[in-house]
Amino acid sequence: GSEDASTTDEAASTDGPLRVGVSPVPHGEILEFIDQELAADAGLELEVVPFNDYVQPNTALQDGSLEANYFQTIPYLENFEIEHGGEYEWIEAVHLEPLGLYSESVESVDDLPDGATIGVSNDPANLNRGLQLLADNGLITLREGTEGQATEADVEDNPRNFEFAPLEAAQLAVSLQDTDASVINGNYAIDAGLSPADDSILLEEAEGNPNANGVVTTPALADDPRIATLVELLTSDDVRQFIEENYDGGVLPSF
Amino acid sequence: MREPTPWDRVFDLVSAATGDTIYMVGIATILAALGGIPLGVLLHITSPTGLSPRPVLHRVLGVVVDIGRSLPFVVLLVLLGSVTRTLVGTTIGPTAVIVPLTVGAIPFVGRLVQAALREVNASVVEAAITTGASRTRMVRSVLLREAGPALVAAIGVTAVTLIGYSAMAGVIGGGGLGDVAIRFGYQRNDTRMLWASVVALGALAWFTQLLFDRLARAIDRRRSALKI
Amino acid sequence: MREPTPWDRVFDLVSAATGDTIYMVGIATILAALGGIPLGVLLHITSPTGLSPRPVLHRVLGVVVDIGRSLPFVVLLVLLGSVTRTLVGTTIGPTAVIVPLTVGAIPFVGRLVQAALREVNASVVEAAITTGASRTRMVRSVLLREAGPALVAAIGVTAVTLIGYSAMAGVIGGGGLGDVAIRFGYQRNDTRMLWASVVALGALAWFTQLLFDRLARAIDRRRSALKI
Amino acid sequence: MITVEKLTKTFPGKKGVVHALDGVTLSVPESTVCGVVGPSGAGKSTLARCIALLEQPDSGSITVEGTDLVSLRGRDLRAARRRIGVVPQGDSLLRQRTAAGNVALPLESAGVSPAARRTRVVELLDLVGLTDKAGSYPDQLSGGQRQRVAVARALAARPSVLLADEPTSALDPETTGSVLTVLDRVRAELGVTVLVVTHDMAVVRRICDDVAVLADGQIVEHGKVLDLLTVPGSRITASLLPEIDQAAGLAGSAARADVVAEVVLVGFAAVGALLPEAANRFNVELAILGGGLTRLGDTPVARFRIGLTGDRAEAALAWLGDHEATIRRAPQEIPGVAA
Amino acid sequence: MITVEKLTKTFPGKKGVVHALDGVTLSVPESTVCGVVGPSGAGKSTLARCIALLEQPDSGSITVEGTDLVSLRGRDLRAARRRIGVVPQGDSLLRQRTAAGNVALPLESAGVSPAARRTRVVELLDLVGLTDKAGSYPDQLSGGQRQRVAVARALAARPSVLLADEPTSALDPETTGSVLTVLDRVRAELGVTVLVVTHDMAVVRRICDDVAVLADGQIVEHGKVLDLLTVPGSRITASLLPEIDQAAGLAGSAARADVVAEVVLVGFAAVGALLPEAANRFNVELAILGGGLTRLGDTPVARFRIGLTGDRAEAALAWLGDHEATIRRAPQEIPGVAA
Ligand SMILES: Nc1ncnc2c1ncn2[C@@H]1O[C@H](COP(=O)(O)OP(=O)(O)OP(=O)(O)O)[C@@H](O)[C@H]1O
Ligand SMILES: Nc1ncnc2c1ncn2[C@@H]1O[C@H](COP(=O)(O)OP(=O)(O)OP(=O)(O)O)[C@@H](O)[C@H]1O
Ligand SMILES: [Mg+2]
Ligand SMILES: [Mg+2]
Repeated sequence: GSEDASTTDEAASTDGPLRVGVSPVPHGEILEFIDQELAADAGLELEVVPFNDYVQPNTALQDGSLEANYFQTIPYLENFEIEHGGEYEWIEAVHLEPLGLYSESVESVDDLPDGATIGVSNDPANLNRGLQLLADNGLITLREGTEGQATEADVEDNPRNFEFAPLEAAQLAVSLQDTDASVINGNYAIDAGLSPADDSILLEEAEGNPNANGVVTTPALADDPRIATLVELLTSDDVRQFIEENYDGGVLPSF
Repeated sequence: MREPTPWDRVFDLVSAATGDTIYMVGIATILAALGGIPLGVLLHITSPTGLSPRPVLHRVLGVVVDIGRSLPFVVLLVLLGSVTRTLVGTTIGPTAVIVPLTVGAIPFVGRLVQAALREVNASVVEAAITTGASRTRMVRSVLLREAGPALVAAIGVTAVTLIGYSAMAGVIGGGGLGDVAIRFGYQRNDTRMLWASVVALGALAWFTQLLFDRLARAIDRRRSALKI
Repeated sequence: MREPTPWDRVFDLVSAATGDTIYMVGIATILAALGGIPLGVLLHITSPTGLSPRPVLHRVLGVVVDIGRSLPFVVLLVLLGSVTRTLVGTTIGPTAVIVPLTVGAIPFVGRLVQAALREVNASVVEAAITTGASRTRMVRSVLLREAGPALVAAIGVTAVTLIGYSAMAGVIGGGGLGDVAIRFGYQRNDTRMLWASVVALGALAWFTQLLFDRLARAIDRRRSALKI
Repeated sequence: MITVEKLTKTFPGKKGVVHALDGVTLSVPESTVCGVVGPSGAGKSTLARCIALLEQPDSGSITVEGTDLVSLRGRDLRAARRRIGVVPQGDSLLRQRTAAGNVALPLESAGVSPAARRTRVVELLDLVGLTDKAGSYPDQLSGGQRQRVAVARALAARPSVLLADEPTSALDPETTGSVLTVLDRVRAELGVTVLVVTHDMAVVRRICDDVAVLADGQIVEHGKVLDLLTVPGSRITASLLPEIDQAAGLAGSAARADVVAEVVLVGFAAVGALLPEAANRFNVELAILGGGLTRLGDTPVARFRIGLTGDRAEAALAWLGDHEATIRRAPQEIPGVAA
Repeated sequence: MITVEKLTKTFPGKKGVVHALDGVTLSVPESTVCGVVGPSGAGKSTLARCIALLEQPDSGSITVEGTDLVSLRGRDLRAARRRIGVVPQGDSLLRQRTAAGNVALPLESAGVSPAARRTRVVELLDLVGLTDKAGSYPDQLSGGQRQRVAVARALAARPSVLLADEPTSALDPETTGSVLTVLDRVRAELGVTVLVVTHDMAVVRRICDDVAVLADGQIVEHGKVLDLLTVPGSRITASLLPEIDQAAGLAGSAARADVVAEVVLVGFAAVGALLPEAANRFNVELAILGGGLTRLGDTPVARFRIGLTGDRAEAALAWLGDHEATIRRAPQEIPGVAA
């Protein structure tokens, strides 16, 4: 390490276990699978640190408490760099949790009443994605220049006067009956007993979707062999099989 | 780096959120007091040192209360989902927040009330008992009255704790200052929003505490020791 | 629907998480007591009814304390980021959680301690003052000793509140029972995990409360009123 | 009527158990005032607290007006409590209620209407001389004022039995007098049975019909106050009668006297004129060396130490003995000591 | 030496301010015991609390051993407090400390070593007769035991000034006697200046050199106890001397007497033999209608109400007046009332 104490990656170790910050679901579960089934054979010592938060895994990476994280999308990372600063290195996309619009009261978007309440995630990444999904389907338009960081305040054109209820991502599925429709992450939809393929009334395109979740590290560690090993394992067939078996379409491999 | 949020927008958001917080915390505090004081009384009088010990009831109550106090907000939220829906018709929004907030605060108030009642002077309680007062009267006219200032302090502690706790309202779209601080100040790293909401939170908490301090002192008929 | 988590895995996870919670809450409670009791003493003695009123100091302390109590956990986390790193070398994991947990609990303990000290009998305090006791002795040998049982109760309330509050540990990868309940029970809708962790949380809270109740009663030299 | 039988009460202590009450049997007939006296720590308060059901006795029975108190529960117990007024030893006022509020408490317990309550409270505060302190809180009252509030409170619901534990300990003689008058009146007018724990012999002299002496948890003497006066060696007599001071100087006068004796005189005639008459009749010099005159209830009682000098000193003393005086011959003081 | 000058203290009350002390000037010389008496609510405790610096007076000065207390702050104030022992009225023991722990508190404040502390505590508890209660907590003690602990605590650090507010109010006469002996001894042996608030005239008689009578916040009488006896119309005399009971029956004897008078006799000779001698010398019938003999400090003092019957009754009375007796003629009782 450098003598300069202000160097942000000073504490990041170049040996020892690879500490990876993750969101618990599904990222954490995928890494746990790797840790238990694959890591030893690949000579990788892994430490999975689950975060119930979307800021800390980045700041912890920046301050050297982690060597990598796996919870975010490229748009989120870009936006995070603008808002919080810091230097990050996107390594590889792993999976997509296709967002879908679900409803208990209507069968299709067209049936949504005027002034319907639509539940959206309250974290910046998923909120932006959810609004984008609605915009892509022509339900609303978003203000110019808000790409990647749109909030409900950035809705420009809202012909059907939808009301947006920002809720915690996991809460969206739980409180589906209290909204007319909600934009829900694939994994949470599945855990709530919804099938993204059958039950959604709108679903994100998997192909060409920029919102794949991937591995991020700092520039200093970009060439760390352990990270290369991790990425190799994450994009292995074993993981693909694990994802397909466990997430029923709520999580799609992006490799 | 992004443009800072204009001050007038900061002001609008924070003042709306302050209103939400006051609404949620205010009602939750009142309800928590209404529920927590009887609960605390029950905990106290059934305890081994209470007016009419009921070991089994006391233990059962204790277990329920302690589980209630130890549950994370979102877990409470999930467990109370259907209750909340029955009571307020929805599980989202500021009004829905009040339910788990209150349910979480009731056992908390209960324990504080129990602790306050435990401090009531035994001689005074005994003197009242000799008047042949019924249990209800003992509780209302003696225990609660003698512990009055301590009870007000306990409710004050609860109110301020709920102000901090109400940040969890964001989970179900309840808004409020804590949610603004988290979503804008923290997640978006919007320093203006962060500090504005922190200042508003602090001011609200400080004012609440001041109010309850004053109230406790106003109803206290005891003299305080001299100053040295 | 997915297969339910096998019981042995539930057990492993929950028992590991219980260990984490005990670790985090245990240390945070001790540190909060160590910091909160002096703070509460200061709040009490500088108050208008205290031993040596210092209105300005009291007000400044009050503001700091109340802001501290009203801040959402993650905001505290951010504000304390560099402190945490300096103290424990990392900002993540159970040890790092202890810092914001403690800092959040200190003002809470402070207010509870202040409330407990306010209940110490004025005549007794005055009698001690006439012995020419120094302020330090007044605090240590008189105020804290006379309020002993109430202080133990206050620390007990804090410990149980921290058990619930430590669910926030998940934000920085601290783990623990609350985090398990949220991640598995809430986010994954895993009923077994939910209930297992809720039971563990409740048991821990109940046991903690019992411990502090017993301790408070054990050190209390006053008699309690008769039963009716 | 209060009947206490074989009452024992022990407290756990560091050095073995403390026998606060050790087989106490006592009965206080209807409308009488029984004083309980005895040294500090004798068990007086414990006895009063047991009868007030503030202490669970280890064994023994307590009957008040024919009801066995120990077995009562719930509503019956509370009803029994309402018939027993209690003035506890030490501070016992609700500190968050005014003097008036404290006095009102038993009335509230008894379900008296607010209007009747107010009237009664005013009446009681007047009785104990605290009309102008009705709105004061205990912490704004002096020690004696607080004690009078406690007395008023105990009397509020017109109990038929009153247990008063040192009800005048914080009062000056004058205020004590007026409080005793109040107690005496409730006994006389309402037939209240009173058990009063006190260390003040003036209280016993003024209002007690009976007196019981407790020592180490046991009753060592018990009976009608006037009867006890003539019991030889009675401890209570010694303290009920005027003190005889062993003043060093007076011992000199005693040494000069031919005969020194203590005389106890009971009743109007005896107290009035017996001594000077004896002096005149036998032409002896009679010096009063100590003692004095007091009153037990309405009966004047005197105890004097007298020194008789003269040829017929012995005859004078014998004459006194024949005329309603109880004589106890004192051992003559040793002159050497009497410098 | 305690000097209090023009001390006033008011408390806010519902019905205007309460003048608890209204220009009190008092001084207690070195090594004397000054009693403060007066009716309940007179301001006695307020005075003691002001001198103990437990109450901030509205105006006036308080000087103890030459130091103006009111102006003291911080370390000096605490040092001054350590020289002043205080027995507050009512309960004041730390309830979470044993009797021994309570007595040790002033020693801790004074920085006495643990070993010396233990010795002194044992000594003090022995002095107040509570050796076997050393390890008991206040709630395990009787009222009188608690009071004795408070006395022991006040004496622990060998103060040079002692303020005792009703130190024997919960004690029986015997225990009172032993506590007074303790106070008397510290005065005699250590030269402690004592201010004792009391309602018990026996305390004044036993140990007070001076006495001050407070009423409504003002000192209405003040002086040496023995001097006050001969001041005409002195209130304190009335209560210090044996009571003269207006027993209805004795009024009958009074009616039969030619002359009825109160005589106060001070000193050995007078008390000893003056009355019988007068009866003999003037051949009058002398009936003692009331009063008695007591002791102020070491001096015997008597007050009798006498009835003289005989031709030379007036002459006898005059003779008494000439021979060290203070005579106050009593208005003859109206016979009609004296049935
Ligand atoms: N709760 C208790 N625990 C232990 N000992 C106790 C308790 N209460 C009383 N005692 C002891 O029992 C004895 C009798 O106490 P009690 O209060 O009846 O005395 P008392 O006659 O009222 O004395 P006093 O005149 O001093 O009030 C005392 O020695 C006292 O120390
Ligand atoms: N804190 C207070 N607030 C209001 N009035 C008070 C306060 N303290 C004392 N008083 C009043 O001041 C007067 C004097 O009280 P103090 O306690 O000095 O009387 P005391 O002579 O000691 O009487 P006692 O013999 O009954 O103890 C009383 O009328 C009392 O009601
Ligand atoms: Mg007693
Ligand atoms: Mg007083």
